[in-house]
Parts: sequence; C-alpha cells; structure tokens
Amino acid sequence: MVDANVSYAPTEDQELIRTTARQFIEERVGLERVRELMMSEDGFDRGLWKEMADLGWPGLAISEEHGGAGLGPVEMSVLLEEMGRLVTPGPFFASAVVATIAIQQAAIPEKQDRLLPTLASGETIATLAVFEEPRGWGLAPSLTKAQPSGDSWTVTGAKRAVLDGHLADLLLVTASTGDGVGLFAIDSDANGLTISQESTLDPTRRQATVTLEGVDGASRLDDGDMTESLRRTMSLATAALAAEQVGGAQRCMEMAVDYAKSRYQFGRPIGSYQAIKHRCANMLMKVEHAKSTAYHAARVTQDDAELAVAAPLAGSVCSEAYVWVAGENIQVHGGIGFTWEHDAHLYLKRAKASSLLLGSPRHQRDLLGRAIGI
Amino acid sequence: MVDANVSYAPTEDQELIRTTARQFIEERVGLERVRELMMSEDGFDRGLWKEMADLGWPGLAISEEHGGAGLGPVEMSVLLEEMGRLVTPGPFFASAVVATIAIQQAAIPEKQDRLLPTLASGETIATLAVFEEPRGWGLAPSLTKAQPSGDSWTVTGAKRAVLDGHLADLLLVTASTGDGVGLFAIDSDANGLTISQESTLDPTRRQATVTLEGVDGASRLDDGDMTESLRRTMSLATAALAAEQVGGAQRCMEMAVDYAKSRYQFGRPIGSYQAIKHRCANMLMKVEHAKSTAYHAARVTQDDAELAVAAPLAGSVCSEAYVWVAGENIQVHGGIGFTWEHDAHLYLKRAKASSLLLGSPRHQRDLLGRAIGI
Amino acid sequence: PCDQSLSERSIMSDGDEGRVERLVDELLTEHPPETTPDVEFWGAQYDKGLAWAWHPEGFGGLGLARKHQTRIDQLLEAAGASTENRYLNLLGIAMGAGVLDAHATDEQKRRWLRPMFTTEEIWCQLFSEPGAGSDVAGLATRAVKDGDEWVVNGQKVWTTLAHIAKWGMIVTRTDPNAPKHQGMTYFIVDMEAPGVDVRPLYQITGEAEFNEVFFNDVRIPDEHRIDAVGAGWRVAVTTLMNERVAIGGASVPRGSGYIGRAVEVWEETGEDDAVLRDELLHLWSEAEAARLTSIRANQLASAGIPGPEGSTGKLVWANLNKEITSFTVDLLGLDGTLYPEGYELSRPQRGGLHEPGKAFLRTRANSIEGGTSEIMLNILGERVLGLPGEPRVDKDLPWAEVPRG
Amino acid sequence: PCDQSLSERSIMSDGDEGRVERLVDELLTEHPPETTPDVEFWGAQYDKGLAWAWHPEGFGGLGLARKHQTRIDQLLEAAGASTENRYLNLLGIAMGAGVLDAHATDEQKRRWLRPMFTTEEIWCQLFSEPGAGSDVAGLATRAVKDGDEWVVNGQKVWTTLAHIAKWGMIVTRTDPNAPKHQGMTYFIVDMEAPGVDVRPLYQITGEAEFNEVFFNDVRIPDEHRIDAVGAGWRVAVTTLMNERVAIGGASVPRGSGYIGRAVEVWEETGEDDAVLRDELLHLWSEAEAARLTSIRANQLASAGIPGPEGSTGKLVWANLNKEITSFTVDLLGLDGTLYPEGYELSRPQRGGLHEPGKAFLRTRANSIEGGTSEIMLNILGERVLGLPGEPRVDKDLPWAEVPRG
Repeated sequence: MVDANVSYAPTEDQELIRTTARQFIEERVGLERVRELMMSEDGFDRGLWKEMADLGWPGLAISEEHGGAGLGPVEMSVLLEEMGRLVTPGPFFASAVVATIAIQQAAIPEKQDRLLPTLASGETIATLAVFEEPRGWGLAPSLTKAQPSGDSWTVTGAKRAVLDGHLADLLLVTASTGDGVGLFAIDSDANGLTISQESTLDPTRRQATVTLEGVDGASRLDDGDMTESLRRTMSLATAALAAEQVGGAQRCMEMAVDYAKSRYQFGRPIGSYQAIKHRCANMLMKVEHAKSTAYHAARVTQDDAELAVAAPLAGSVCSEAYVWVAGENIQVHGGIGFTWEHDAHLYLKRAKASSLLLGSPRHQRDLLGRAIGI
Repeated sequence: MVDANVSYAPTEDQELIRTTARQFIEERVGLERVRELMMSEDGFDRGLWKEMADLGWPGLAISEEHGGAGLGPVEMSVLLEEMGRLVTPGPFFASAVVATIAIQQAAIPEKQDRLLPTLASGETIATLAVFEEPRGWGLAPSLTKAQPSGDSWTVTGAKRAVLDGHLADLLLVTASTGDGVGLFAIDSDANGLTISQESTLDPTRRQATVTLEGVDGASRLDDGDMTESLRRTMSLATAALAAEQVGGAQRCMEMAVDYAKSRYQFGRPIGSYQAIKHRCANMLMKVEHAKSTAYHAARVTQDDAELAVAAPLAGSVCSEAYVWVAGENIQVHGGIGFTWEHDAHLYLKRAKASSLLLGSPRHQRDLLGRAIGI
Repeated sequence: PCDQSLSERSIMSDGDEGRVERLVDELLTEHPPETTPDVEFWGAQYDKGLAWAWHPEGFGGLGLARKHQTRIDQLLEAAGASTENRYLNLLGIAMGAGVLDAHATDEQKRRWLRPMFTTEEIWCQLFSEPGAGSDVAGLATRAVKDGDEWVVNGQKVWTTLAHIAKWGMIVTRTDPNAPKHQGMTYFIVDMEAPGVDVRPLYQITGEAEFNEVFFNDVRIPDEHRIDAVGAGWRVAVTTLMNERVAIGGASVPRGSGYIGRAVEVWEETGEDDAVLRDELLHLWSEAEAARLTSIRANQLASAGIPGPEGSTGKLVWANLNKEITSFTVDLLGLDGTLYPEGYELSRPQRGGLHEPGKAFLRTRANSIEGGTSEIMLNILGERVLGLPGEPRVDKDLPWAEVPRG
Repeated sequence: PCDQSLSERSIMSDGDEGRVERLVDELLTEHPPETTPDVEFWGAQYDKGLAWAWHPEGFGGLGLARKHQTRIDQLLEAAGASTENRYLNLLGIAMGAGVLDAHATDEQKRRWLRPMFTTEEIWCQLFSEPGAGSDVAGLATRAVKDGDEWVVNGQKVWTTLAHIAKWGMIVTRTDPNAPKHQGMTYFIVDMEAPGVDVRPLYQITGEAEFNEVFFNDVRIPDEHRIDAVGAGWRVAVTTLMNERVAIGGASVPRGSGYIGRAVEVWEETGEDDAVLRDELLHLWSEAEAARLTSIRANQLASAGIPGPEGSTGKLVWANLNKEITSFTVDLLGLDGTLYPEGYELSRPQRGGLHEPGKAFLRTRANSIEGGTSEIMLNILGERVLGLPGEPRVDKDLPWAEVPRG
C-alpha cells in the first residue's frame, strides 16, 4: 500500500522555499502589480521574470547537470502553491512547469541537453501546444501532422489553449507522424507559424491560438511514439496545477475568514452568524481535502501506477474546491466582493479557468476511473 | 404555450376532497394504525379498505358508467397527497391508481366494462406486474412471454417489484406476444402462478416477486401492441406518485418546523439558529417546487406531449425533494428523529423507496431529455 | 389602508372600466402616439390621471384600484403608445412614486410626480452604504439641521442611474443617539447640488452598472424632507417593499433565460456526454420547477389565496442563475477559459449576458444584490415559517453605541 | 500537565523501551497467551503496569509516555495475546480510565481500574438526556445529598452497553441555582443498584444499539463521587475529549468501508451507466481525499505540527457515509426498495451494515451521534478558524431559569 511510505510533513528545505517564495511574491509581485499586468497588453513583466530566474525558479525542478537546482516535484509544488496564493501572472507555469516536464518526459537525452539549460536559466520561454478540440481534452493530434524533410520535420495544423503562447520563444508541438505522436520543437519566429493571443477569462494567465502552415525546420524531440510520455506529462502538469490551486483556495479562505471577523452587521461580526461561520468551516474542509490530494500527487510522481490515480484525483478535487471557495469568498464579502477594486474576482477567474485548462473535473474523474478500474 | 390554460388554484370540490380525506386518514388511519400495519404480516387492513371503498375512493377516477365517481387525475392527486401525508399503507396506489390507469389506458372497451366496476367498488384488488430487470426500469418484457391457446393465453415468465402483489386478486401482467407487448389479466389463484411477498425498505408499501410457469387462461386486455399505452400508463403513475410524495414532503417540513420552534438548546429554540432556520427555509423551497411540478403534471394528463415532459419532471423533482426533506427532518430532530418510536423514519423509508419505484430521478431525467429533445 | 378603501370603492362602481376606457380614447385622439413625442405624450397621460390610476386625481391618478393601470397600459400599448418610461425611470415610477403617494405632501407630489413620469427627471435610490449592506438600518450618512436646510455628509453605494439622475431618495441618520431604527430621516436630494460626487463602481465584469455617491456638505432644503424627522425607516421600508417584489417575481417562458442559453450552447457545441446531459437536465428541471412555482404563485396571489410560493423566487433564481451560468462555461470546455469581449472598464452594454463567461461573472452578484441569500433565508424562515429570530444585540442601543468593528 | 512532565522524563531515560520489553517478556512467559484465559491474562497485564503505560505504577501503568502503550500492544498482539478487552469494554478502557486517572482518588482507582481492564466489570457513559442533546450541560438529572449518599432521579439516553454494564459514568445536576456549567457533579453509579431501569432504545433500523436509562431514587455512596461537588462539567469534558477523537480519527485502507461496498455493488450489478459512474467516482474521490487528510493529520500530529487537518474528520465522514450509502441503494435500482433482513426489533447483529439498505438507515445518525454536524461546524469555525461565538442567553443564568420551551 502506497500510504505507508509517503510522508506529508514538509522538510526544512521545503519550508525554506515556502518562506522565500512568499516573501518574494508579496514584496516583488503583490496584487497591485498583478492588477497592472492583468490589464497590460501581454500580461508579462520581463524584469520580474528575470528576478525569478535569478532566484533559480525556472530551473527549480531541472537537474543540476542541465543548470537547474535539481529539486523535485514536491519543492516545485511548494513554489507553485505560493504563486497561486497571489495569482502570480506570467509564463512560469507554461514554461518552467508544463514545457519543462514535457521535455523531461519525452525528449531524448541529447535534445534535453540542448533545450533544458536555457529553460533553466530563463533565457528561453517555452510552452506546450497540445490541444486541438475545444472539448474532450483529447491528447491524440488529429489536425496537426508532421512530415520528415531532410533531417528536420515540416509541421502543419492548429492548436488552441496554448498557455502564454504569445510570449514563447519556443513552441513544443504535438503532431501525428503517421506511426504515432511526436513532439516537435519550433521557434516562435518560424515561417508559417501564426500565434494569436486570445482574450482570457483569467487575465492573469494568457493563452494563444496557434496555426502552423507547413512550418519547416521543426526538430523532433522524442524517439518514436510519445503517447505514453505525453499522458505522463499531462498527469504531472495536473498535479502541479493542483498545488497552485491549493494556494489560491487557501488564500480565498483566509480572506473570507478575516472579513467575517472584522465585518459587523446588526452589531455583530458576520462570522458570528452560523450561515457565515459554517460556510467558512466548509471552506476549511474543502481546502484541507484539496491540500491532501495535491500533496499526495506531488509525492508519488515516481510511481506511474499511483500517479495515474493521484493526479486526476488532485485535478478534480482541487479544481472543484478552488472554484467553490473562490465563489463563496465573494458571497461572504457581499457587495464589496463583487467590485473590480476588491481582489476576490482575481481568484474566481483563476479558479474557474484553471478548472478547465487541463481537463474538467468530470474529465479528470473519467481518467481516475480508468486508473482504478471503475 | 401550455402555461396559459393551466389553472393551479384548487376548486371547491378539490378542497372538499382534501378536507374529507385528511379527516378520514387522521381519524381512521393515523400513524398508530400505520405502525401496527407496518409490523403486520401482510401490511393490510381489509376493514380499512372497506371503509375507503364506502367513501368511493377506489373508484374516484373511474367513470360513472363503470361505477366510479367519474373524477379526474387532479382530484386523485389531492387524495394521494393526503394519503402521502400519513404514509397510508395498503394497496390503494397499486390497485386504484396504477392498475386502474393501466386498464383505462390499454384495455379495450368490453374488457374495461368487465374489470373496472369491481375495481371501482373495491371488491377486486388488482396490481400491475411490469418490471423484470432490477435496474433500468425497462418496459419491454424480455423474460415474460404469452402464447395464444384457444380463446385465452398462456403466460410464462417472471416479474419483480409487483406492488402489493401478495394482496392482489387480479394481476395485470405485461408480456411479449411476438408481435409486441400485451397486457394480460390473471387471477391470483391461477395454476403455475407464484406470488412471494418481499421484505421492503418501506414497510408501509409492500411488494412481491411473481413467477409464471405456463399460466393458462390469461385474458388479453389490449388489442395489439400496448407499448404506447404502457408508456402513458407509467407517466400517469409517475405523476400520481409525485402527488403522494408531495404530501409526505410537506408533512416532513411541518414536523421539522414545529420541532424547531419547540425544541430548546442553550436556552433558545433551535429554530432561532441559522443552521436550522435556513435548512427549514430550504425545505420550504424544495416542497414548493415539488408541489408546482406535481400539480402541473396532474393538470396536463390530457396533453400527451406535455405529459411526456411534466411526468418525468415531477417524478425526478418530487423524488429528490422528498428524500432530501425526509432526511433533513431527521437531522433537525437530532437523536429522537433516529429512534423507532419517532415517526420521522416512516417518511424517510417511504421517500427513498418511492424514489426508485417507477424510475430513479436520473432515469426520469433521461425520459425528460427525450421529451424535450436534449 | 388608503388602497384598501379605494379598491372597495372600485368594486362598488362598475362604471370605472368605462371611465378609464373613455379617458384612454381621449388621450389617444388628442395626442396620437405616432405623431406625439414620448415626453409630451407621457405628460398628457399624467394630466388625464392615467399614470398611476390608484393615485388621487390631480396627482397622475383617478383614485381607482391598481388593477385599472394594467388595463390602461394594455390599451396604450395596443394603440402603439410607448410605456418605456416605466423602464427608463424605473426607480422613480416603480418605487419613488409609491413613496411620494404614501408619505409626501401634496405640494411635494405636485413638484415631483409629473416630470418623474415624463422621464424629464430621472430618479435614483440612495440607501446602501459601505458599512450598511444587509443592515441598511445601520446607515451612517449624517444629516444635520442648519436653519431651513439640512447638511448631508457621507457615502452611498450600489446606486443605479445616479450618474443620470436628477433626484435621489436618500435615507440619513439625523439622531445618532436614538435606537438605530428611530434616528433616520428621508429626503429627496438634488443630484446636481454642490457636494454631490457620483463615481462609477466597476464590478468584476469590468462594467459599472452601479455608482458610488459621495456627499460633502450637501445642503437639502427642509421642504425636500419626506414625512417626519425620525420617520426615515418607515419611508425606507415602503421603498424596499417594491424593490424585492420586482426581483424574481415575473414569470418567463419555459426554457428561456440562462437555462435557454445553456441548451443553446449544448446544441451549438454538439456536446453529447451523458454526465453533462444529466447535469443540464437537472438544471433544466430546477429552472422549470422554479418557473412553474412563480406562475402558480402569481395565480394564487391574484386569486387572493395567500401562500409561501411567492417568497422563494429571488432566492431560487439567485442560486440557479449561478449554477446554470457556471455549467454553461463548463460546457464550452477549453473555450470556457476565454473571455472574448475583454475587460476594459466601461458602462454596461446591453445583451452582454449572452456571453457565458460574462453571465457567469455577473450572476455571482445575484445572491447579494437586492437582499443577500442569507437575509432572504432569514425572512423565509421567520416571516413565512414563523421561526424565532436570533437574539439581537443592536436593536435597543443608541445607534452610536452599536458595535461596528 | 502531569502527562507533560512524564513524557519529558521518558525522553530523558532511553532505558524505558528496554524496561517495557522486559516486562512484556515476563508477562508472556509467566502467562502464555495460548494457555491463559483472557481475563486472567489481562489481570496479569494490569498488575505488571502494561495496561495504561502512562498511569502511575500500581494503577496499571509504569509512569511512562503514552507512546509506549502502542509498542506494548504491538508486542502482545505479535505474541498472540488478545487485546479484545479494549473493544469489549471500550467506554471503560478508552474513556473511563482517563477520567479516573485525571480526577479520581487512589482508592477509587484501586477499586475500579483492574476489573475494568479485565472486562469483569463493563462500563457505560450516562451524559445525554432527552432534554440535553447538543447542550449536554443543560442536563436535568438531579442528585440530592442525603447523609453519606446521593439520591438520583432522572433519565439518560443513547447509552451504549448500559444493559451489560456494571458501572456508569453519570453527570448530574446538584445545584439548579448555579449557572448551568457550575451546578453539576460526576459520579460512578452501580448499574445494578435498585431504581436503575435500563430499556433498549430501538433505532430506525429496528435494532437497539443504545439504551434509555431511568433513575428512580437511586442511591450513590458519596465515595463514588468523582472530583469535587460542582466539578462535574470539568470531569465530563475530560470524558468527551476522548470520545470525539475516537470518531473519524482512525485511518483506513484506500477504497475500504462504505465506498468499498459501493464499488462492490457497482461491480456485482454490472452497472455501467456513465452518470452513475461519475457519481461513484465523485464519492470515491471525496472519500479518498478525506482518507488522505486523516493520514496527513496523523502524520503531522505525531510530528508535533499542529493543524486543522484533524478536526474535519468526523464531519466529513458523517456526510460522506450518508451520501455513499444512499447512492449505493440507488445503484441497486428496484432491489434498493427491498430490505432483506426485515425490521423485527432486536439487539444489533454484527456486520449488518454490509446490507446497503441497513447501512443507508444507520448512517443517518452519523451526523447526530457524538456531536451533531451543526455543533462540529461551530467548533471548527470558532476553535479552529477563531470566528466569534453567537450571543449566549444561557451562560450566566441560574440553570433553573434557562428557558427550555
């Protein structure tokens, strides 16, 4: 039974990462900066990205031989939880998490040697382009095809929901090769490549639609079919997103509880009314459950079979918890929580969008069912 | 639009039926009697049945030419609502509602002339045997087959969830005839017929399992395929059950509200706490919604297309409302509500069983979807 | 009480229908809708007493029962006359007029009713404050008597139409040392007066349907006071009565509104997942049950049969709207993460709620605006079910001593 | 505080492990489990101080830290010795012993602890009353001093094991004119004494897990009083502490319990409806999240990291058990309307909860027994989140004057 050997108590290193991350994000990012970025054209602050790079964050989970800190998914989940706490904008999740995982899972060693160092240093911003259909979250490319031409490949097709595609230097595109699925690295300035930023429900995390019309010079990263490693990539990405969702949900609960203590109506703090008190208690329960599933998923990434259970479990539980808590946080705040000037809506938008980004809770439960044989 | 010509305000006759019914059921049935019957062997009181017959209840919705009162489904729904209020035991629903509807919908005139008068008078207790599979609520007989022999038929097969089958004088059995579904009248003492009473979750409404081994002398009631009239029969039965569910749900809400006013903890009536107050308010909303759907269904029985929407709507909404309210009623009562001596459990058991008797809410929604094209 | 006697009178005299129809004919012949400017037409309608039939003659009415107004509007609409003023000046014509009819002096009615009805003067309502949301009676905006005038200081929020309104119905605190419900006074304030500062209040959609209104030493003449000094709460209640009735009361066609939109999206996307279908059907059922409930409530109400059916509407629709629009976004899958119209801050565009994303955001307020769901549940529990209230710590204290954090 | 200093001591002396193991070896050699009757073995175990390691020597303990007991039980079970007494006399060994350890005199401990541990004397708990459920401190069972005895009159409910118990832990009202929390006194009552009437309390399954206990002029010697007169609430709290920890604290294997049964039924029935599957997976996810939460809570607790993870268990499982068992009945379709075992009134059979119908009924009490979910939510909100309490109308009144309807 997997339970026995999983330890959930944070190590000192992890606590250190948490403290540093929280301090940096509160001081250097902060919700005021988040608001500026969310109204800006590209929602990106290169200076901030540079500072994160200097802290070694993009390379946190990249091996030392590739210039990273060589830490694991648990440390990354701590960092993501702290980023989620303040709905931190920027391409970190797209590049340092999803794209990096994709390369680590799918790329052959020499390709990893080539790509990972500049991702670790933050010089390169990469993103994974995998989805084609608006619904279903299918991973098998049907529109996008790749054909060998010389020692490189030509890719044609279209992708949607490409996270921060408008900022990416490097696109990692999945395409069918005839004998399976391949992962192709394409520079963002390649001919025939069109990247158009979309307006997103969550203005703190942007997306682009990508079309590829006979894009030449694509470099294939995998050797043969990557279906399996793509599945694993999405599991790991889901687990990572869950950690970010936990951070946001926790913050929403804290906002609601603080307000319930300080807001008086009819001569009493609203938190003294059971309608509010019990809702806050339910928030606590949902957040604790979300944490348990996210922490578990981050700790079993080495165990394929367990990850196949833990990732969709965390994906569905954390998505539903975050959307619910973010919504109830607005209700606890009443009118003020519905205003633009209040921060509550930043979390609601992040929560709702995140719950659909890598697969809806219902889709995640389907994956879970396959994993546990239901 | 159907709304325009549906009137929900009760007529004076309907109010009169309600008053008489409530008085009779409270005085002559009453929950004490219900408890005796529910612990008795067959859960039936022939004397009580006789009294109901004297009031003309079994024939309430049977035409006057057949010895009934010639009233309609709305009047019947008022009576059923009152019966549901006190979880009235006995074969009324099985015989005076479901079996009667089946004959009215499916039987040819001369068969109706033969069967309805003794049903109207209460001399005959009949029941419809339709279900064969434990799940799915399929109406097409797969196990039960009928073959012509002379001027009657021979029926072989098995049926489950036959309401009050152990009390029935007359079984109405659906069977496949090779060229469709037929409805067959079989006397309960026929050779080859085995009727075994089952122990039921709801001890106030009994069931039997029925097996037929080459039962001769079955009289076919329909002329040709009754698939359509069977579907309509089930819709009408669902609408009728919904009225009964409304009566029970309303009573549960009243019990909870009364208790919330009179029960003190910490020096206050528990109804002054929002946890209880808001739950009671939610009970009210669910009960009002249930009423709206049940009253609507009872009033559109003449409009096939609208009934196909209204019946499953009422079936799912009233089932879910009743189960929820009956459960919350126990919670509002706390420990005492969990005791055998308190009446709360009679309603919970009736509610839960009723929600599965003619099709689960999920099944009803499926029917609804087909009717509205979703 | 006054309404009461009026409706009795109207039951006695069956000639009222005839009189109403004759006056409508006159109005239509003297001022043909197709050639008469709306404002002029509405003025003439007022002068004939066809604006609020139940008002006394001379104040836009004929002293008849309320039901006659329905008839009048039907006749006018049938004849192609516009009744848009009832929407354009909603807060005035639906709420303000009721307040004036019940509490104002004849002089005040004469001053305000006609231009209100003609929409020459738009009205708004100034009740809620940052510190007084559910607890409106806790409001802190001060009004201090100074000669024949009152000097008002404070802030109001959630004020619709304030940016185009000429007059505002404002409740103020005039005696901080009286218990909260007794120290309030009600005024009609000139929104163009010096010291009135109206600012758009942007909501989470990026749009500003509402305003914040700041009052800095705004002077209101005493003749703009409604009812007695200290009677403000009584007048405010009259106003709020009308408000909550307005929300969730109306009955809509089956499958319309947000659930209709959800079904559209279901069809547009060609989605066929059994789980989502069941969820859609579940929401459809809830919406249809709520719809039938309000139809039933309206029927019973007009049949004079009292019942709880009416009280549940706002609560139910608030929850349903939130669930349905959230589900509709889910139906879109990855497209649900998009927000085509973007977020630049602006005054609302009409019909924007066709967009599932915007509808999802906007409906978050449904369980807050016009009475939070928590308050509505209290009302349902206490007024409809007769459950006891909670111990009150604020009722009898001087307002100034009520704890406010 | 006493525990505190003990555990400090045990940290200092590493020899404790050795001592414990030596004593266990002695016990096992002197009283080979396979040949020694359980009661005799448990007696010997007590005499060696291996019953409650943290108790003082001579009272079934060795004055060590609690953790040592876990080790002891592991060693004994490994050697094939029975620890069933901890289940057979659950309320005594898990709760009663703690009460005696904290509040009783040495003489009382000497009298009661050994036969409690050997199960020769079964214990029960007499707190709840018909009028005092969530509000236990509102209890009305009177005890009046008469010479060296107390005369008890009143009724207790929800008493497990009362029908086989020799001793009952009872809280009584000894001063009705003191505020509710101050007028109570705690006794150990002889359940075989004249005037004690134990009746089975049948629940909605038809089974009686619990009893009602009536007291008519039951006399309790003053030496059976625990702690001071008027200190009853303090002692009761010690008792309740242990109770709530017991519920929902333990961690179970994945997919076990009610959710495991639901999956079994899913497989047995061969059901494959996508909607029911998603619902099953939803419940499975909730159950697994709750399970992981209690594992995490236990880890953090034993790592000495305080957190809220522990407080949510009972609440969550109460709701989950109700939902899961209700869904399991639905999975059975028409068979869900059956109740194979029937309803004749009886004492419970073990393992009856394998039947979905009975499990559905039994779990309705999960959100009531051992603290209603409403109370648990208050505790979570106030003690864990630090939200303010509600205004109390009963706290400072003399108990006799507290309104009770």
